[in-house]
Amino acid sequence: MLTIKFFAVLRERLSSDRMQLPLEQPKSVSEVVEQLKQQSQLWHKELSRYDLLCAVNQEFADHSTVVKEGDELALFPPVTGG
Amino acid sequence: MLTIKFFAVLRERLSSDRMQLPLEQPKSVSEVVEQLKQQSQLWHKELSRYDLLCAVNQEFADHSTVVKEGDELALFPPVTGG
Amino acid sequence: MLKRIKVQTEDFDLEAEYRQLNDGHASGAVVTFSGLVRDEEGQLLGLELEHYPGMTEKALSNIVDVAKARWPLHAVTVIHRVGYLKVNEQIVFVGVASAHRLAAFEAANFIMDYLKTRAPFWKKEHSVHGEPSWVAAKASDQQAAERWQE
Amino acid sequence: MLKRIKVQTEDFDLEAEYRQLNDGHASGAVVTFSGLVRDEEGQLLGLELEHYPGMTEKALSNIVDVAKARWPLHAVTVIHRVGYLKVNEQIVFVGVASAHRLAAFEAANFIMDYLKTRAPFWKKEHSVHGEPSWVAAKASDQQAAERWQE
Repeated sequence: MLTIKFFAVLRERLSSDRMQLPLEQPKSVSEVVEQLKQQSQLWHKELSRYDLLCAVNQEFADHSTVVKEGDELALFPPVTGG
Repeated sequence: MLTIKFFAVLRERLSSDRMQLPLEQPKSVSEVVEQLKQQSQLWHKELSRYDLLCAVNQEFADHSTVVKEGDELALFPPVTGG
Repeated sequence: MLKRIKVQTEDFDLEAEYRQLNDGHASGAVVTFSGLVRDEEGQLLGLELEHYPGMTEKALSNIVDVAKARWPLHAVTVIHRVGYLKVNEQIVFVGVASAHRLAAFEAANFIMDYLKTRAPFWKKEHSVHGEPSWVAAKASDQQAAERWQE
Repeated sequence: MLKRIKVQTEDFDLEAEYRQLNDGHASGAVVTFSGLVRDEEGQLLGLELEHYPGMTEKALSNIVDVAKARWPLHAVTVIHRVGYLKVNEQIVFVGVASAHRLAAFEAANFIMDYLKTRAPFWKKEHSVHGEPSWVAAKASDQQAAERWQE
């Protein structure tokens, strides 16, 4: 399973803070995102934002980063702390 | 009279923290310094330091600044506060 | 180097943090930055701070390590509050102790710039009118962070 | 802008100064710099700080005015101690409050650079061996001040 976490406006709009996704083989983050977009028009819209950021296993990652079974993927908008 | 103040190492070496100098007409700071140098070999040596700074009426000034009757001239080495 | 990273709901105390930065030896130079919830002409009530538990402290710790590799530092403390913060409350603290004034200034400035763009925090504004809304990232924050890349 | 300049023998309290910088309104960003007498590997006992009474406060005030003209600042405090200061004691405090983080950092940094080269203070070191000696001005301080000239 791949654990996927959502934060901030994405978490709110998707009404989901985390989900589990079966992962038969390693995939890039963008492939995972494309798969998630198929869930509904809403998910398609929200996950299509140009500035979608991601972290893999709690480190910032690129959309080309490959995730595998047991990994934690997080999707979120640009950060605004400080 | 021109009031002249000395600070830090200059004050110590000249054994003087202030003096009064009769001033018949306005003079540049460097002219005043030249005059002071005539007092003794010690004064000549101490006032010949290349990095001698000055303030006129409590504002940083150049050696070309003109001082007149009633002014306060201060002579000192580079500052080292902070 | 002493490194202290805290992500907490509680407020922090500048004097206590300053004392800890100086603990043991006088570094010569201590720079602190405190970020507060700004009163936007009476329009803002407060901010909700969300973060990514697990990743947040790691991200802050990485940022401090980058600073440490770049400047000679004795001690660094980073505190970031989360949860609901009212106007005038403290949000973030960065404290840096070094033997060198410029190193302390630059490292604190750098840590704040990186924190703003590379630590998983998100702000939601609660104002006197309308629904709460998520704060948009600022291009100026991104530019501020980029100036440290040589 | 609130401007507070103090030249004093007494110590100062970071927390109290911080509170005064924030008094009335939250500026968003507060940067403080504290300079302490550094323990030079146990060789130094303390510093004697001489200044030019009458000129000193004026010079500090001028420096703050230059900063104010250059950055949007809400409040600035500068405190410089004089007299004999032992190792680990605080010498100087600069606090700047602004709506803008970068303005607060730059103004505090600028004020320290100018203070080091344009305020009439002189330090004399008392060490464990030998006669007390006057500290020589550093070329690096001069260079640090010059980088603000556009």
